[in-house]
Order: sequence, then structure tokens, then C-alpha cells
Amino acid sequence: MKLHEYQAKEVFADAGIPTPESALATSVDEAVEVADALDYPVAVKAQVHVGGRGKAGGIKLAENTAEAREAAESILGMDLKGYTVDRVLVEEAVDFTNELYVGVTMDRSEGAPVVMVSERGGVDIESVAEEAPEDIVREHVDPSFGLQAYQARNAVYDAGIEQDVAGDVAKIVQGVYDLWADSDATEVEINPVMVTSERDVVAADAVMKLDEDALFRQPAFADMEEDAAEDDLEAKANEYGFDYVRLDGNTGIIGNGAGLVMTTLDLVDYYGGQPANFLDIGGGAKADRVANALDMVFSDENVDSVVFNIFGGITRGDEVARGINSALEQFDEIPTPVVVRLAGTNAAEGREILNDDLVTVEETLEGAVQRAVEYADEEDIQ
Amino acid sequence: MKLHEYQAKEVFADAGIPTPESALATSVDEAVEVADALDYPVAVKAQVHVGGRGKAGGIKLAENTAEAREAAESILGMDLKGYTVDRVLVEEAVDFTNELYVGVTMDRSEGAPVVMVSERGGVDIESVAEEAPEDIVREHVDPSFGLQAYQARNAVYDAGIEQDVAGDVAKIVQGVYDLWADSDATEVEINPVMVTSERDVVAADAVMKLDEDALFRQPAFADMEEDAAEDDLEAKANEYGFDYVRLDGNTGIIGNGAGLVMTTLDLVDYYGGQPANFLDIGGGAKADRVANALDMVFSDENVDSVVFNIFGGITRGDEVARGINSALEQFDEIPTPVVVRLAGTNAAEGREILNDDLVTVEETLEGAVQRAVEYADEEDIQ
Amino acid sequence: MSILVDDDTRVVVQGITGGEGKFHAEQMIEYGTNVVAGAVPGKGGQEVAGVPVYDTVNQAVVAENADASVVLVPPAFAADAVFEALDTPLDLVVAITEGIPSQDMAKVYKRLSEVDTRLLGPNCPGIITPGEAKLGILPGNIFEAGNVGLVSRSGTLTYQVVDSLTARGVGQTTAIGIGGDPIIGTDFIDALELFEADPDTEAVVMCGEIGGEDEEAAAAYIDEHMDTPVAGFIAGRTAPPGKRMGHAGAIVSGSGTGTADSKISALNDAGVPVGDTPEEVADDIEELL
Amino acid sequence: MSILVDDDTRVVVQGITGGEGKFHAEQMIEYGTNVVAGAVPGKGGQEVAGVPVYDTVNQAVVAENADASVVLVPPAFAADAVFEALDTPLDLVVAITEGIPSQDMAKVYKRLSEVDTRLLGPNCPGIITPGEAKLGILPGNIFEAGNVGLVSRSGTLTYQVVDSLTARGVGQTTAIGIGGDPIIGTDFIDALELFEADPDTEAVVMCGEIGGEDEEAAAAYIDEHMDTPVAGFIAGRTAPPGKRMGHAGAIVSGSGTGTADSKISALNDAGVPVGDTPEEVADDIEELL
Repeated sequence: MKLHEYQAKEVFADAGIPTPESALATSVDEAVEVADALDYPVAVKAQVHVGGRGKAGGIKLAENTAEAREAAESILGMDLKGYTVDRVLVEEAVDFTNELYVGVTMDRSEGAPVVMVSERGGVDIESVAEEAPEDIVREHVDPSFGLQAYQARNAVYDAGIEQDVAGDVAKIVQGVYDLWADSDATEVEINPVMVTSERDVVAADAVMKLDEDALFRQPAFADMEEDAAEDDLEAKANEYGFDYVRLDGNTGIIGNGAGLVMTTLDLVDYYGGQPANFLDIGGGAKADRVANALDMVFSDENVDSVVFNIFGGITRGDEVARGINSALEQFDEIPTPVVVRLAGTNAAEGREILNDDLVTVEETLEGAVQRAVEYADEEDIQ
Repeated sequence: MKLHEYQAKEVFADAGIPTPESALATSVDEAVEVADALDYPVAVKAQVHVGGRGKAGGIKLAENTAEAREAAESILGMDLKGYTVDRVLVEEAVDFTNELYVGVTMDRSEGAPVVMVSERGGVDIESVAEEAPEDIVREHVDPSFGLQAYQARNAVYDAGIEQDVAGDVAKIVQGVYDLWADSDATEVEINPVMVTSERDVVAADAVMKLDEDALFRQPAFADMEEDAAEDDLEAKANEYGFDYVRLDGNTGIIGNGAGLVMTTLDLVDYYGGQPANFLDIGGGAKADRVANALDMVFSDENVDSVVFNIFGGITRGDEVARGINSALEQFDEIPTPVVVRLAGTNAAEGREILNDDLVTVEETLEGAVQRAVEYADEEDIQ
Repeated sequence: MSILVDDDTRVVVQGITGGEGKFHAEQMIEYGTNVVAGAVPGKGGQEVAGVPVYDTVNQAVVAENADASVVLVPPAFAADAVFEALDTPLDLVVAITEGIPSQDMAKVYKRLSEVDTRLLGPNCPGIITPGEAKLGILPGNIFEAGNVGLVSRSGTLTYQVVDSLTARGVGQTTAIGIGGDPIIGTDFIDALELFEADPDTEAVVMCGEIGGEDEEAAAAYIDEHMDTPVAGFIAGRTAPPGKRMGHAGAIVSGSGTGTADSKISALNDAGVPVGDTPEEVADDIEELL
Repeated sequence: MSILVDDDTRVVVQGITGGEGKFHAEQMIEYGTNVVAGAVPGKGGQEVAGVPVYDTVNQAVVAENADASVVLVPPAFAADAVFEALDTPLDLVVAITEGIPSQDMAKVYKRLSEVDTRLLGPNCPGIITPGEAKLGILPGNIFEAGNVGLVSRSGTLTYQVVDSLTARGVGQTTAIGIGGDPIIGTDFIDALELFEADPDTEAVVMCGEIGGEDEEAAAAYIDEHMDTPVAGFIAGRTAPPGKRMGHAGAIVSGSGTGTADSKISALNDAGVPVGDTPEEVADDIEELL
């Protein structure tokens, strides 16, 4: 779960990490009002989960009210790489001399958090990581101890941060790590940390991604989930608690177990179809969960057929079959053909339970995928 | 620094550890008022740092207003093992079926915290530890991870706590450990945890000792220090920041370094004197600190002579000498003879600086102690 | 022969009184696994699936001499359950639970480095030595004893491949699900080492997926250290970057590491054939045997 | 010969820009210690006591090839400074600071078990090999090279005993202050082992005090493993139970463990004479040599 910049900055401010004065606006008038209440110049920043907002016209500077109105008018409602901008953050522009980078993420290969600091902030940090990895100082953290103060200092001094601001940057590093740990984040990133002409340091941008598996103990972040969602289907998937990724094909895919669902997508592609989505109903899926999964996939209007692929371990075939039957029985007309393939625990029972009037039953994965791709092609032609 | 029961119980309540309803009273009328506001029966408990309060008459049960008044009258102002009772805690009496023990302390031999749980609460736990150590379950904690939930459960189940209350007792164990860690405690102890007839669990007593070296980052506890002090001299030592222990002899002792001060006490005893106190002025003691130390020792009216023994490492002899001079110059008449022995860093300079009109200078430790004991004997005779 | 588990393995099931815990304990016992106890706080003294339940893993181990555990505990409590099992200690802990917070797992991973216990998972289907024992939730009926080892990051994908193998009469020595989380106790190399050392394992199937660089590391290991032939499969060729594909660990980073292409070519470079479909993996194994 | 430090030891002083740090760095250098750098965050680039200051210990070690550090940092920051030194890593870290919160030290102690660095202290005067090097705050002028090793929980008591030895012409191989805190890096047994292995150390003085059971453990060690004779001293015979006698570690527990009597009789049982006064300790050593 990724927060919007404005959400992350509120969280930063609460955690004592310095951020520029700012406020959210959802209309042009509101944006102008906010801008007037701040000190000009201000930046008007589109709040969408898209990289490179600046280059794409999603961030504009304004020196006065007229420019603020112009900026808000041009950004609000604009299409930014497929997303419509409905919120802008209006923020005091910072007069800076340097741009630094500070980030914390989980290094999966070490099984431990890593703190990153670089003097080369303000640019795409992943390019820096590729071209000049030595320009990013990495300090691994023992998660049982947490980041020690000396580690923050080591990272900052080794990154070559100037001595007069090093202490303040180290404080931001500690603050970012503590926030990362306290909020069950997977990633917290400030790019750039700006060093102002008065030699203060301030978080000019804010990226914060949270561990969805830990939201149960992070009520404040769970409350932000709805506002953080990128589109309606994603919001619906959150509501249902599904692992769902939307793609741009027309063969809907439901399965259990991430590897098998990914493989089903790969097979749809392999047999000439286009996967419409990834949807894992997870282990031990009950009937209502199955019904919700069908609702999810049918909600995507691009979908022309659905392949339902279950290999039971923790998930029992009879339950899945009952879920499919009861979900499809709700429809006067089933939106698209549904191909079902059951294997594993209680699969035989499941296949017996399935209603052949509602679904096409296939014995093999390859057969099921090929049949679904055929159906999708046929629907597409009609 | 040891908190009074009433202070510790407030801290417990804030930490979510269940305690009986109670309030502090400093007068009989106040005690009766508090008792009437609670449900009878109530316990009236003397608030002094003395073990075995109950047996010594410092805890009394009251079934009604008249008994509450009687209890408060008998306890307030009483002398309990040398301490005058000026505060009582009035607390709802708990109708209990079992008494358990829960404690957390630092196990110095392991360099790690240890959680202790026993079914044999309500009695002197140190006797249990000696007679039947197996009746106290000990679970060591890795301080980098903190107490894990399963460790609290292991301790509780291994101690044989009944299953229907085990979960609640484990919660108390976790609460006590977390409180211990969060408050920089050296010891937190509940003896007893009472299991009520309704099968609830409640902390019927509360012992909490804090690490004086960590009070700088525990402002809430630092604020309690004054109320927690046992007597005026201890309060004065806290104020001056001295390691001070009062004894009942007449030879006052000031030195630097705990081992050397202890040795000075031992030598006073060895040469037939009685040490009046332990006072370590610590490393790097400056002149004002030396003056404060003299003020401390002179404040004890039992003191008939003082031996001032400094062997300089971090402490410089010249500074000590100047401190002694300037402190003693304040007096029209110096309260008792002062014998000074300086050695180590800048000792020669110090000996030169010392004013022979104010102090007796000795070269050796043994000589200085013997001289001080002689002076004390002489003063005592006069 | 087999690796890690066999019919001597004495298993305690953590979470045995829950719905899934009970179901799978019964399934394990029905399969022939030597399940000797359950452990659930507050449920000690009960009997579930025909075995005694204890309040703590330690009590179960002391009373029943267990040497392995299966963790079937909800995610909020699973890291604590794994900690408990690691500290008991046991030889093998199989953590089935999906959805353990990643920061909890980082702490478990640190503790793991301090003990001698092997951890499988979390977010894995478990391990099975066909005909002897299964620790986990794998459907026993699809497996058959034989000479192919199998290691996979995905549960259901494992079943899919095994189904194809068994249908051809190709049995398995042991199948190991290592789990789909970014931080797991046993990785591909650990499992491959065990299979390489097992004289009965004549070929190994390795099912990887996008995310991380464990498959690339395994390819290098295979190239340098393995004589036993390996056939591979990589799921997630069609996954877009930056999206978590179900498994917390299945994500192609924005900068393009962890892609299926990278893994497939690393394996190919190590001489490992990578099938386009699960059926092709079975074909490859038949050729390698 | 000597243990742990000599004139090859390359020392970084943490906290060298503070008043005490600068004073004692100068004293160490004046004594002949090979102090090569200081380390203080935010003070890198300065020169203090004639040596360059770096912002981090790591930078000091990289630039000046230091292998030991002396921590002269205020208590609130000292645990972090010790952590920094342990993780650099160095061979020896000498923590002088008194008053480090005990829970911080418990964490340091855990980390210490994970690294190869030796920690002396905290709350100790340091270590001196007379005529070669001193790391800490011991007054160098009272020491003289010779054949007696000295290990003590107390700084000033050490000086007192050394003063008596030196006055009699009895010199020292190395004197070690292990520190007066309840949790310390190097204990009596560690130090005794080093002296036992040092061919030049012909007798050892061990100065203990009330609190804990380290002296009792040392007595058992001496009895079983040491050929080098040991003379003992125990401070705190007159200490009442339950009171902290200055040192955080110097406390007789309410249940009566950690008393001077217990320690003295343990040492006596191990054949170690325990003097009543510091002078008697010097007498004992003269007899043992």
C-alpha cells in the first residue's frame, strides 16, 4: 500500500521529520486559497502514484495568486500516464542549495532493513544505483536492535554530507528509520532532502509504502487505505482482501496460490491470449470469497472469459465448487464464459458439485487455459 | 531509586496493569474520605521503604468508616523500623483465592533481563528462592528482541498457573516487562498478583526500582524522585548527585571511586572506628562538588571527624585541594576535624595548595584513616 | 531416501485446535506422518486429531519428544509461534502461515541465525517425503515415492508440476516448498545442497518465480556445485514491474531486477532447461533421468 | 611482556574534543601511548592533542589504521559510542564512562557476543602496560614495569594497591581495570586467563568488591586452572545489604549474596591470600614472588 505524497508528509510531520508547509486541495479555488495562505513561491503537485510527475507537467511553481490558479487549473483533472489528477498538494517552495537522498527499505537478500543515503538526491535514484552504486551509502540494520545512532552518522558522513548539516541529516535518517519500523513500512524514501540556503534540511518529497500484512496492527494507516487506492478496482480488491493486479488483456484469471496464478497468466500469454488480471483467492478460500473473486473479475469490462484454476492444498475443491455454483446462480445471465479446473484436495468432490450449466469443466491446466483463450477470442469477435 | 507503592501503582495503572482502586492520603481525615469513596473492605497501607510492613503493623484492613479511621490513626505517624509514616495508601481489599509472584530484574551474571513467575506469591520471595528455587520459573530475555509473547506464556505455564487465568497472568508478565524496559527500571515486582474469586488477576502490591543512571531520559520518573526519597540526607544526596549511603558511625568519609571509598570504610572499621557514611564524589570532581560533599557529611550530626581520601586518575588533586580550601573557608569554625590524603594525578600540586590551618594532611591512606579515627574518638569523648 | 523428514520425524502441530490446524493435522496423520502432539496456549489437556494438546511447544517437546513443528497459526501470531519453535529448540520448523508482517520476519530471520534449527517458509505448503511423512498442507494423494527432488517458492505450482510427474510415473524423493515471502528460512541453495547430497535424488525440479535474486544465486550454485541434473520453471513472465503478484516476494522491482527473463537466462546459462509450461518441466525431467 | 596493549597498539580516542577527552588524550600521549586519532561526530578535520579528529570511528580506523579505542564520552552517548567501536571493528575497546544506563549495557553485551572485539569496562579506569602504553585515565606515574599483573573492579583502589607495590620496587606487567558496573565486557576470569598465559606475569593481584558472584567464579577458576599465584583484596566488608555502594555493581543483595565474606572465603579456599588493607596485599605479593 503506497501513500500519496500528502499523506506521507502528514505522517512525516507527526514523526518530527521537517517538511515544507503545505495543504491538500481538490479544486482550483481551494488550491488558490491554500497558496495564498502560504508564502509564495509555492509548488502545486499532482497527487497520483506516477513516477516522473515533474517532467510530465504534474508539478508547477507559482510566484503569485494568478500563477497558482493557472497551475491548479492545468494540473487538476489532467491525465497523468493514465491517471486522472483529482487532488493537488500546494506547498511552499524551498530555496535550496543541495538535494540529498534518504531511504529505508527491506533488503530481502540480507533479510534485514537497509538505510540508504546519497548526496545525489533530486534525480532518479535507481539510475544512480545502476551507474554509480558507490554514490549511495548503504547501512544494514540489525532489526532486533534497530538503527543505532552511530549507524545513521556513519551513513551520513560516508555519503560525504557536509559537516554543518550532517547532524540534522542524521536526525532525519534516524527519524525515517524509526518511522519505517514503527509503521510497519516496506519503504520510506525522501528524494530529495533539500538543504536550504539557511542550511536547514527539509523533506521536499515523501514516499511511503506500507506492509499490507501488518495493517491489522496499524489502524491509523488502515484508515488511509481508501484514500491511497489508485482506482476503483484496486479499492474493491482491498475491500475484499484479494491480491489483485489489473492488466490490459481480456482473459480473466482466478486461481489459488500466487505461483499457479502467475503461471496461469503466463499460459494465457503462451497460448496466444491476453491476461486481464492477476487474482489470487489465497489458501482455504470459502464460498463467499469465491463469489467475491468472480465479482471482481466481472467488474473489469475488458474481460471476455474467465479461467478459474484451483489446485487444492489448504483450499478444498468442494468448497470452491459450491462457491462457484452459488456465485453464478445469482446471475440471470452469466457475464462471460467461465472455465473451471479443479485439482488436489477434494477435487473429485468439487468436480461433481460443479454445475455444468453454469461453467465449462476442464481436467488439465493447459486445457482450461486454451479453452478460456478460445472463449475470449470468440467473445471478442462477437 | 525505589518508588513508593502508591507511585508504582499509578505507573502500573498507566501501563494497563490491573491494580485495585486506591488513593493516597496524608491525614486521618483524608484517609477516611478516600476509604468512604471506595468499596469496603479497604486496606490502609503505610508508604515507607520497609520490608515486612504487614507484620510490623503497617497494613490494616477496615470493614467500615470507623475501622478506617482507627487504622489510619494507628498507622499515620507510627515509627516503622526507624521511618516515620507520613503517607498511607487506601485501597479496596481484594477477595482472592490465590497469590502469585511476577518480577523482572537484570541478571548481572547473564548480562540480560530475567522474568520470574511463581505460584508462591504473597510470601517473602527470597526465602522461596533459597528453599525451593524450582518454584520460581526464570525466563531470560534477549534485550535486543525484548520479551516475546511465547516467553511470557512459557514462564506462566511452566510455573503451573491455572489455565483459566494463565492468559491474563501472561499479559501482566508482558506488561511488567515492557514497563521495565520502557522506564529503564532495574526491578519491577508484583508480590502478590492476586487471583480474585471472580478469576480476575490484579497487582495487589507494586515494587519498582529505577536506574538512576537513566533518569536523564525518564523525565516522568525524575519528577518522582523527590517524593520517593526516604529521608532528608538521601534527598540532599540526590540533589547533589552523589552516591551516598548513611551508616551509623561517627567517622565521615569522602573519597573518589567506589572501591577506594569502600576500602576507606573498611579501614575505619579495621582501625577501630565506626564509618558514618559512604560518599563517592566520583571522577573528575570539581571544587563545587567537593564543597557539596563536605556539606553532606557535616549535615550528619553523628559525624565527629572526616577523612577525605582522593587518589587521582580522572580527578585532579589540585582541583580537589582548591575545593576543600574554599569549602572550609566558608566556616567560621570548621564543624569537625578534616584529614586529607591526596595521591595520583596532580597530587603534589594539591598537597601544596591545601591550607594546613584548615585540614590535617596525611601522606598514606592508612595514616589518614588512623588519624581520622583518633579525632573521632577524641571528639566523642569531649 | 529423503531429505529433512521421514517416518521417524516426530511432529508437533502449532495451532492444532483451529479449523485449518485440525483439518491438516488429520490429513498429516492420515498420510502416515508421526504427529505426536499439538500446541496451543490455553488448550493444554485437550485431545485433537487423536493427539494430546499442550499449552506450549516446550511442554509438547518434553512430553512427546517431538523434533519438528508445523506452524498453522494466524498471521498476527505466527511470528511468535515460529520464535517459540526456534527457541524450544527443534530440528525443523515448517511455517505454513501466509501474511506474516515482513518486519516480524526480519526479526525471526535474525534469531534463526542464532540457533541450529532449520526453518522452512513461511508462506509455504510444507514438505513431503512421499509414503513417509508430510509436514504441511500439501495434498498427499498427488505424490508418489521416487527419485526426483522438488523445490519451489509456490505451493499450488508445486502440486501442478508434481501432478504432471506422477501422471508419468515419475515419483519424488522429497518435495519442499520454501515459501513465497521475501524473507524465508530455507532458500533454493539450501534445498539444492540437500538434494545434491541425497544419493536417491537423481534429478531436481526447481520452481522459481519473479522477485529477488535467489534463482540467479541458485543457478550459480548449480553450475559450480551440482552433479544432479536440474530442470527449472519460472512463474511470472507476464508480470508488470512494481506490482506484487500475490506472494509478498513476487515483485519485479522498478529498476528491472527480479524479472523472469533474468532468472531463465541464468538457469539456462547453468545448463538448466526451463520449461514454458508445467508439462514441459515434466518432459525435461524425463529426459534428464 | 604484557597483555592486550603495548607500544604497537594504535589508539583512537572517542570524545577527544571534550574536556576530559582532551586532557586524558594528552596524558596518554605524554605517557607514550600511540594515540593516532580522535573521533567525534561533527568535529572531523580538527586536530586535538596533536592528532587528527574524524567524524566517525570507522573513518579514523580507515585513515589511521587504529586497532583500539578509548571511550571518553558522556554517559548518555557512551553506549552508542561503544556500539560504534564494536562494529567498526577493533581489537580492543576501553570504555571509561561511568553511568551508562544498565539496559543500554545489556544491549551492548548482546552485541559483544556477536563480534570478536574485546571490551574493557565500562566504568573502568582502563589498562596500562607500564612503560609502553596506557589506554584510559590511570595516573601513569605510579606504575612501573615489572612482573606482577593486576586486575580490579575499581579504579582508585587499583592505584592505591599499585602505589604500595611500586613503593616496594614491585613493578607490573599490565594492570587492568575491568569496571564497577554490573554488566562489563571483560570479567575476572578473562583477565586471569590472559595473565596465566603471559610468561612474564609471575603473580597477580585481584581486587574485587561486593556484589555479584564474579569473584567466586574467579576463585574456582584460579583453583582449577592457574599456576601463577594470586593475591586478593575485597572492598566493602562494612557495606550494609541492599545499598548501592557507588558502583552500580557494588551491592549486597537482600538475600545475602555478593557479600565480602562469601568472596573472601571463596578466594581463601582457592589458596588466595586476601589482605585486610592494601598494604597487606603488597605484603602478600612480595611473599608470593
